[in-house]
Amino acid sequence: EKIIVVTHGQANDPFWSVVKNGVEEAAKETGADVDYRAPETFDMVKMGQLIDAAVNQQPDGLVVSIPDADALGPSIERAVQAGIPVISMNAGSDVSKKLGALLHVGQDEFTAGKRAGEKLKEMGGKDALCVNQEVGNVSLDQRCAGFKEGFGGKVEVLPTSNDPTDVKSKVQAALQSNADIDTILGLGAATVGEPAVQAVEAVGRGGKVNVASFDLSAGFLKDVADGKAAFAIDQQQYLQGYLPVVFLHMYAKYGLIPASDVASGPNLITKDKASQVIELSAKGIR
Amino acid sequence: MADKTPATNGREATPIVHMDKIEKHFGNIIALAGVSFDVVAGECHCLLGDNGAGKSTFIKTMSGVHKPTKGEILFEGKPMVFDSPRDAMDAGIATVFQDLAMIPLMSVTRNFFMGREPTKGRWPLKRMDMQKANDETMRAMRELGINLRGPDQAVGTLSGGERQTVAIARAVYFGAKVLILDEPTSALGVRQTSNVLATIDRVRKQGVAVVFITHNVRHALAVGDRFTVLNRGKTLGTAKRGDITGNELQDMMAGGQEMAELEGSLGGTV
Amino acid sequence: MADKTPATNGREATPIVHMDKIEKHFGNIIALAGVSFDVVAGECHCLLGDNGAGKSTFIKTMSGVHKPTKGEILFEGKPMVFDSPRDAMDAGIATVFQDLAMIPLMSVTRNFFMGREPTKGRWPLKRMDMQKANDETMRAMRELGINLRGPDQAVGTLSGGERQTVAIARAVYFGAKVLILDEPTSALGVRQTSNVLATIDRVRKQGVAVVFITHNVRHALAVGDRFTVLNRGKTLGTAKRGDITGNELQDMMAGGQEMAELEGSLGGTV
Amino acid sequence: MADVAPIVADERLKREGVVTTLMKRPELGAVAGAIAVTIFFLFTASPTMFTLSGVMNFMTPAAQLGILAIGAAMLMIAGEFDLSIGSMVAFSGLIFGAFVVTFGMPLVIAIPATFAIAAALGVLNGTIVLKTGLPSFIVTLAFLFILRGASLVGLKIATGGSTQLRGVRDALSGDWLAPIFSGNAFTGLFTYLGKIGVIDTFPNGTTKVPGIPVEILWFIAFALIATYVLLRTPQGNWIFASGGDENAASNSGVPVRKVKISLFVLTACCATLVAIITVIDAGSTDARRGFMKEFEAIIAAVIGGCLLTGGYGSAIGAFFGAIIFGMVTIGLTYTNFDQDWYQVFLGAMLLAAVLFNNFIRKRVTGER
Amino acid sequence: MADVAPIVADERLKREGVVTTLMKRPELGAVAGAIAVTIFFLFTASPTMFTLSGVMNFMTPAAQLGILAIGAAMLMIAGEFDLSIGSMVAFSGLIFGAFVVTFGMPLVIAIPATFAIAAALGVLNGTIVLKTGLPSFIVTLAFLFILRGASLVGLKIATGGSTQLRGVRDALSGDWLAPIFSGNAFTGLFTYLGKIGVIDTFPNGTTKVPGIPVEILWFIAFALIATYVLLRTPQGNWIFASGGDENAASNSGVPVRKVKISLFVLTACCATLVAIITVIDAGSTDARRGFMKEFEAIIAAVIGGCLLTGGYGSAIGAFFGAIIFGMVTIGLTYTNFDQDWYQVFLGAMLLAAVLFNNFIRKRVTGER
Ligand SMILES: Nc1ncnc2c1ncn2[C@@H]1O[C@H](COP(=O)(O)OP(=O)(O)OP(=O)(O)O)[C@@H](O)[C@H]1O
Ligand SMILES: Nc1ncnc2c1ncn2[C@@H]1O[C@H](COP(=O)(O)OP(=O)(O)OP(=O)(O)O)[C@@H](O)[C@H]1O
Ligand SMILES: [Mg+2]
Ligand SMILES: [Mg+2]
Repeated sequence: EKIIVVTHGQANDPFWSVVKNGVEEAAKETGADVDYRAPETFDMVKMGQLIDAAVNQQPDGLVVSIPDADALGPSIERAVQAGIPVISMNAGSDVSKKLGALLHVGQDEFTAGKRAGEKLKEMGGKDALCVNQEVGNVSLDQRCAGFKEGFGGKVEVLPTSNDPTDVKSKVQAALQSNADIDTILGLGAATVGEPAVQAVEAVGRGGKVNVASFDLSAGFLKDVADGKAAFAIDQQQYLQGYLPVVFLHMYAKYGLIPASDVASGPNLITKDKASQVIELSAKGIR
Repeated sequence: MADKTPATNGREATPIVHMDKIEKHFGNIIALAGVSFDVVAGECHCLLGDNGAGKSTFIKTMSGVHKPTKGEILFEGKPMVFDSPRDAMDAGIATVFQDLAMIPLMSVTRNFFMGREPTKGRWPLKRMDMQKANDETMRAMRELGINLRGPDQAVGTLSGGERQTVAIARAVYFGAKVLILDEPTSALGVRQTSNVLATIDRVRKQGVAVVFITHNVRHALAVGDRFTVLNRGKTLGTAKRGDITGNELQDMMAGGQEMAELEGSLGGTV
Repeated sequence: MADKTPATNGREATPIVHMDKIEKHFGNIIALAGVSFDVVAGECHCLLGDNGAGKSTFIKTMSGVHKPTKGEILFEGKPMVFDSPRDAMDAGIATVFQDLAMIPLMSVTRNFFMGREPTKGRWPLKRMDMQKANDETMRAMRELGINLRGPDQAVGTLSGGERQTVAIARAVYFGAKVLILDEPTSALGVRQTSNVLATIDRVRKQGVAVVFITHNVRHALAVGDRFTVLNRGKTLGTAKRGDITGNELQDMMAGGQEMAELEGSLGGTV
Repeated sequence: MADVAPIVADERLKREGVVTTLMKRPELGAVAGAIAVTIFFLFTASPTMFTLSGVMNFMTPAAQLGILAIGAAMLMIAGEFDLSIGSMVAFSGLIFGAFVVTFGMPLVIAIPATFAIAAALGVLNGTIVLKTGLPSFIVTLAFLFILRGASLVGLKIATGGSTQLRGVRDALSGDWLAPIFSGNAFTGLFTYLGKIGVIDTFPNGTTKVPGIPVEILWFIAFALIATYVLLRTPQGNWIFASGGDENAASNSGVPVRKVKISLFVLTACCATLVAIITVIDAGSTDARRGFMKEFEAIIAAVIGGCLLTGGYGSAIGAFFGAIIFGMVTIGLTYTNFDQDWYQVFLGAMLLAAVLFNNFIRKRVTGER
Repeated sequence: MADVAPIVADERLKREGVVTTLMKRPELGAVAGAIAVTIFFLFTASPTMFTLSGVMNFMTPAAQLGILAIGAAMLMIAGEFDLSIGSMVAFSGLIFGAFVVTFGMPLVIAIPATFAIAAALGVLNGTIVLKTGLPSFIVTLAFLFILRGASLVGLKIATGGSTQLRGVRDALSGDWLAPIFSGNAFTGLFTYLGKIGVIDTFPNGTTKVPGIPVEILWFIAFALIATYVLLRTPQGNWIFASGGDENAASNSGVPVRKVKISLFVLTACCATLVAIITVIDAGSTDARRGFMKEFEAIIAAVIGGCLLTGGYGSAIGAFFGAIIFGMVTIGLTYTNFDQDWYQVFLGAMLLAAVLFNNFIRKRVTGER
């Protein structure tokens, strides 16, 4: 039995590599032949073509993320037409049913961002930076948009590259030129969260600026545990990879499928929980 | 020879090209320091001079490659500014540059007709007439004594003389009113050289004005009607055919400096 | 002239370079179809022939640029394979290529010493001796009759003759045992030409073997000890100085084909 | 001079076969690479890759890339680069999307207007390069950033804050020009073929391949026209000459400036064509569209035999270069390897394809 | 021949000022660009940008980029490209991280071992390019993919599933070689300067700037050495010659192959140096390190006056090119511009910097 997973996240993206690890674990446990595919950059056109390629191979199940329902819709509908059971994950909870997917695992980036914003607002934040390492990647943009809504205060989006040195310098520059910044939200723990903590320390504002980040990395969790950072937002994306495969396996085998969507997050990892998950994170499970 | 300069005053015909007190500077380098020169239809005007005298720079201003820093160009009596070599060509001036101006990776035919390709058919099917272009190229080359293996050999793989012949044949083919030849025979064999000299003679008789640059006094004397000598960016003067001997000319071309003594048959002109 | 070939058999000295039945093909093009040639110390051996005869290809195999398709090269009596021009240079062969082998964007001095830069100081501070390099370059150029404005002018902005002189001066400077000159005087003025011919004479007397390619019969006769004529990739034969007249040589160089008739002083040799 | 030597068979030429003659053309090397890649996938990939729908599936991205690659190749032959192609795809997509969705224009106005803006940007690129004499690499690089940034800002303005503009498909439903720029051609024929069983159908009866995606037709047509222009027209001659040696070309009377500016316009228009096709097809556009496509286009052109230094290359080469690239990127998903290894395979296959092409050419044409 | 003409002042030369002579050098154009950018930020950016800590802040990424850019510039002068630099940063980082963390090697072994592996890859790159005659663009592009993919696979193996390898700092605590490759230099001096009030301190008494980040010192040292090699040694001459005209250089006796292979090794080693510095500093490495750095390095080299066609350029130019690029990317965060416009500004400033540089040079040196 063959299951194909097509997402919009590259295999070397820290977030998506965890999803992929979940997929592999499920494959091992179910014995299914599972392939993970993703375009090399955030590229909706290419992703549609990858879904088409998957449909051509007539798999017994298809798992997709849906960051752009317009662009991917026709390809997903084609899969459904071909009689392939489809489960959506991560992005696209709102359109999943309409396009004919069986169910959705995971939750919206927007909701997660909003949740983080609310929490940081609670912690007293008024003036925030949303550090985006890949501007134009819609799912990252949505995290910032959700954050803006939940936070309520002043939010500036700081575009950076994937390079930690670059991120650190830019965050440092932003902190130096604007003394009012009291909150930083990173959209990736290893690429943005860790250097942002370093930048805050470097300008001597440790303790005065709340740093939070999406996703987990061992380094950032350690910062959380040490009190240098506020919290990490975890979607438990391992489940977003693991569950759909298991569900599809069950569906193929016995026709069993949960009746409603599964929300895998958001889940805020704060100081008390951080040290427990460091090890798992270092292995690419959280 | 400065005293011989007035010799040209007696000419009647208005020159096709008249260059007046041309100066050309490259940054801080002064290549031409005020050179006047003219050429009339049906004559071959030789431009002579030592290495680095400024001959190539001068004819490049004439053919639109360089803009003169100072001075005026009169074409058929009217002041003219050539913005590009294409303008000069459209006016009927064709040039063999010393560096030949050819594209090594392209075939002989394509180089030959570069910029003025023969076409056939009508738009949108107007296309290069490759058959005609190939034939004309082979014919023109054979006339100058070069039997090419084929018209599609890349110019970069031709021998030095073959390549020079392509450039000459092209200029002769397109030189409607003025033909400028910058050391055209430098890489040519004896047979090809005599063909080129004969060609110069022929086109001159057809009424084309020829500007001929050479270091070979014998070649200059064989076809030249007038001789202008440049030295270090200035004119030393102009002489008519018959007013000057080969040895006098040779001395002037050497810029007045002494030559190394040679035994043997080189006692006379090099 | 085939009957004159044995004339060379009488020579005693073993040749420095002996090329035996060299063939060279480029894809489907046969440039050399079996050419044998040798040169001994202290002689100037002229290589003559029509355009495209294969002269440049031949000397390029001698100087390590091309590998022969067939045939053998003996250097000082021993079979030798040059993997690169650098090997040939290390063996003492210096060449002026027809295309000069210079880098237009680099200065005269840097081109002059390219590949064999003079250094001073010790590692790690071993560095180019620019002062010496500049002085030597200017001196070598002046000896051949070119007064450069400065040693740091880019070669690309030199006049054709100036550039050629750089290449010649460089080869003479480094030509320890064999000096190969491919049409070295083609772009030179009369004064520079006589300097180059005098230089050939001088180095030959110092025991260097000189291979001299030219299209100018008078130049060949002025300095040549032996004359080999190539035609369409084959040797027409070799003659000693004195065994052949200028007109005979000229006819052979034209490849036996007729030349265009010319009026005036060109009746004799071009 | 009258007695010109007659044309005789030249003893200085060896005979050579048709194969050799053909293989000397730059484009035919790329064909060898394409064949090698095909053979590789025939052995390793799921057989569905070479079914009709599989072929359409990898030809679609190849076609989109190829349209850009052919434009890039022509510009490279003329000795210049355009690094702004990828950003131009995003920018044109935004302009086009805004015209259609925000201003509600019909295609017959929106498309020419988008092309006009793209062409103007092409002229701007070209003019800056030629007037200043700066390398086109750096000038178009600046436009890579500027246009990418402008797309982001423009999208936010057009959508009121999002980086994704949706609703193009709805806005265009029923527009008579849409079938030329989107969807599939020959759908009628394919449905018929499906009915009579010549091509596969889904269980519900629709054909697996509804038709030929229009970009493939555009791609083929463009490759043919570009090849014709390059090889058979004076303009083609000028393109090669401009790239081979700008000075020599200009000294021989080639209007180098006009040639280069036209080609900058061409690359901008190629990007716009791809933008229009993908925006209509996807029904949306976002700020990441066309990301890195400039490099992929240059890669495809180089695989197809273009020299980075200009003066050499072919449109057909770029055509096959794009197919090789498309086949490798999509084809790998038909095989059973782990996605983690994807890039290793991609790199290895690219190298293998060009090495093979090179090896074949050297074998066939003899040394050098 | 004895009576050689004497050297006389040449009447064919106009006098020219020192400024003109200086401005003719390619590197000094880049200085003009750097000055223009500085002036721009002096007026628009928060004054903290040009405090000591602000300068260190933008010089750190500039230095990391610059080390790559100088290597890339030297290779470009020799007429070749290395597109694998960025992936090489990730790959060397992985190798180094694995040596230190997984195998527990001390730096004195791990560093030479990492460099050895990088050098071997450089030799491989160079050999393939030279043996096959394929363009280096395409060969190193293949390695761009291969090394990037290999880093991912290697990281997953080394960590058991994560794309981030951490624990480098712990593994190295106390290693005597670490201060040469990480952290800050002259900390003692800076603490002293802080005490006597010459430089700013935080309320708790520590200096705002603990020292000079070592990469800046490496960067400066490397720029000086590279400049010395290029301008003052035979090897420098060979580099220019190889890029100016490979055939002519080889015909004049330059060992072109050796030169090029050495430079491929150099770029690989530059990438490794950057990898080691950043891995020790960050304490971790991940699969995305060095992403796109190859292009940034080439951009910096081109801003600094390198020609893409080879044969022209300078190390000092690349030095300032990297500073310009670093200053612009980081500097824009110090300004009040809406960060959505970031890329637009980045592009515009790059263009402005090179245009200014070009304008100045043309003004000073006269036409042409
Ligand atoms: N682009 C340039 N930049 C700087 N100097 C130049 C440039 N072009 C020519 N020169 C200089 O101007 C002088 C005249 O050069 P030109 O090529 O006109 O000489 P020429 O008379 O043709 O010499 P030759 O007989 O050797 O061809 C030379 O000394 C040369 O160095
Ligand atoms: N790389 C090459 N590829 C193909 N053909 C070549 C190549 N090099 C030379 N040839 C051909 O070989 C023949 C001999 O060329 P070569 O340059 O040796 O002639 P040459 O005797 O030096 O002529 P010239 O006096 O004109 O310089 C020419 O017909 C040329 O077209
Ligand atoms: Mg000249
Ligand atoms: Mg020759």
